Amino acid sequence: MTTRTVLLFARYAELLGAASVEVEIAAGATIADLVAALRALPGGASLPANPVVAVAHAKADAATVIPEHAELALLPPLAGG
Amino acid sequence: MTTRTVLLFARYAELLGAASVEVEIAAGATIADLVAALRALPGGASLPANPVVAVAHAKADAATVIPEHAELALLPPLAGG
Amino acid sequence: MFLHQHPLDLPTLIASVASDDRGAIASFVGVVRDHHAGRTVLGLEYSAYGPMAEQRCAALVAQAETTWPVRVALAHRIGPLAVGDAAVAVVAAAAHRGPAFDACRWVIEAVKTEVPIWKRERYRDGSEAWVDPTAPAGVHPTGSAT
Amino acid sequence: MFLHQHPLDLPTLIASVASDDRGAIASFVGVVRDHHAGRTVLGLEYSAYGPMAEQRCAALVAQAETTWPVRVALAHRIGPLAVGDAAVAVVAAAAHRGPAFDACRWVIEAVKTEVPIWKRERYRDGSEAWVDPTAPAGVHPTGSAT
Repeated sequence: MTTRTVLLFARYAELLGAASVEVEIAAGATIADLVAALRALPGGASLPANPVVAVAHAKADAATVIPEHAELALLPPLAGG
Repeated sequence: MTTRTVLLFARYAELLGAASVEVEIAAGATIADLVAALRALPGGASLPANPVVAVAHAKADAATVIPEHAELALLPPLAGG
Repeated sequence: MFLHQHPLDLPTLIASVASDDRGAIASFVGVVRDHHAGRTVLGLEYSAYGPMAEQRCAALVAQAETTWPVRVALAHRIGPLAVGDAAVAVVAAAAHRGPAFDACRWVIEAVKTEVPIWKRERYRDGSEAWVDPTAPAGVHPTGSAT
Repeated sequence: MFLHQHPLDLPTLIASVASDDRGAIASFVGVVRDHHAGRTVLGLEYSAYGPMAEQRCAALVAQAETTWPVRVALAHRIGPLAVGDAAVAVVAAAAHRGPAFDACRWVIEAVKTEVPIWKRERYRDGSEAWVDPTAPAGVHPTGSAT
């Protein structure tokens, strides 16, 4: 298991009460596994089932295996422009 | 026959050497008749066969009968914008 | 009203149509380019059939504002211009970007086909020519150097 | 580079992409409107995932400049904004108006779907809500007044 930091923004940061959180995931875990771990955190149950996750500044699919050293972030629905 | 003033612009004004010209046209004459009269003027032969004519600030068809009191103008191909 | 002897000012045009309930502002500026039809342009001069040009511009703006839920501002320079000067500016303000873009684009196309304005270009070789979009070379063949 | 705390300035953005051989300048400005989803908006605040937002904006500009023969400028405000403030500005300069309009329009659409920026609106009734384009009402249902 490794501890990974996940950056949070906007509504999701409010839901989990922080700008980032730490979660434990197994080696070779996928984005789906990461989301499951996040949803198990206090306030995490309010997260949608398939939130968008950014890996190294690019949106990643649920099946993507999480690279060891990539920055991870949870992105609420975008509302720029 | 009535004498009508026709306003000229850009290249056509250069061809006929004036900002406006006078032509004689019969009562009930059409735009086509007007154009024929213009092409008969000195330098008029260089005018295209179907130049655009504006009648009271609106483009008119060749078959349009010329109203008595409308302002007449010969418009070279437009090049605004 | 639409024809201007003096330089166009985009912020002023935008301010004339912007409002708190119109958050999408699309604009187009046509600037004098340094080349046309393969020749280096030093500058140009716009002439217009003034009364008809004003009337046609007003009609185009009115038509755009009824076709889309927009407010439109339009300005066209007349007289001599240098390379880099703004020749025409169109601004369309709407609640949403679709109508703003559509109206803006429609107006600039309509100006080119409807508004009696003409352009005489001066080239580096000293020659001049009337721009003629209907001519293959984009300029009237016999550009005279008068 | 693309994210700005301070007010956006369209003329500056235009100057950054204008040039003597690019005579068609299309631009879009998104301004904070006084209403959204049926509620009166007093103001809003943009937040962003900064590094990714900058990177995505750069990628969008590069993609537009390879898809069309254009130069593109893009700027997005972050932080608190009032009604009437410019939130985003896109400028596309090209030799001809077609590519300028197409690129400008493509970039603003892409910003909305690609750039990690979020908008929290403040309403006249004192409530606030995160804008959520995927939600039916356009805002997240449980707008809290925190």
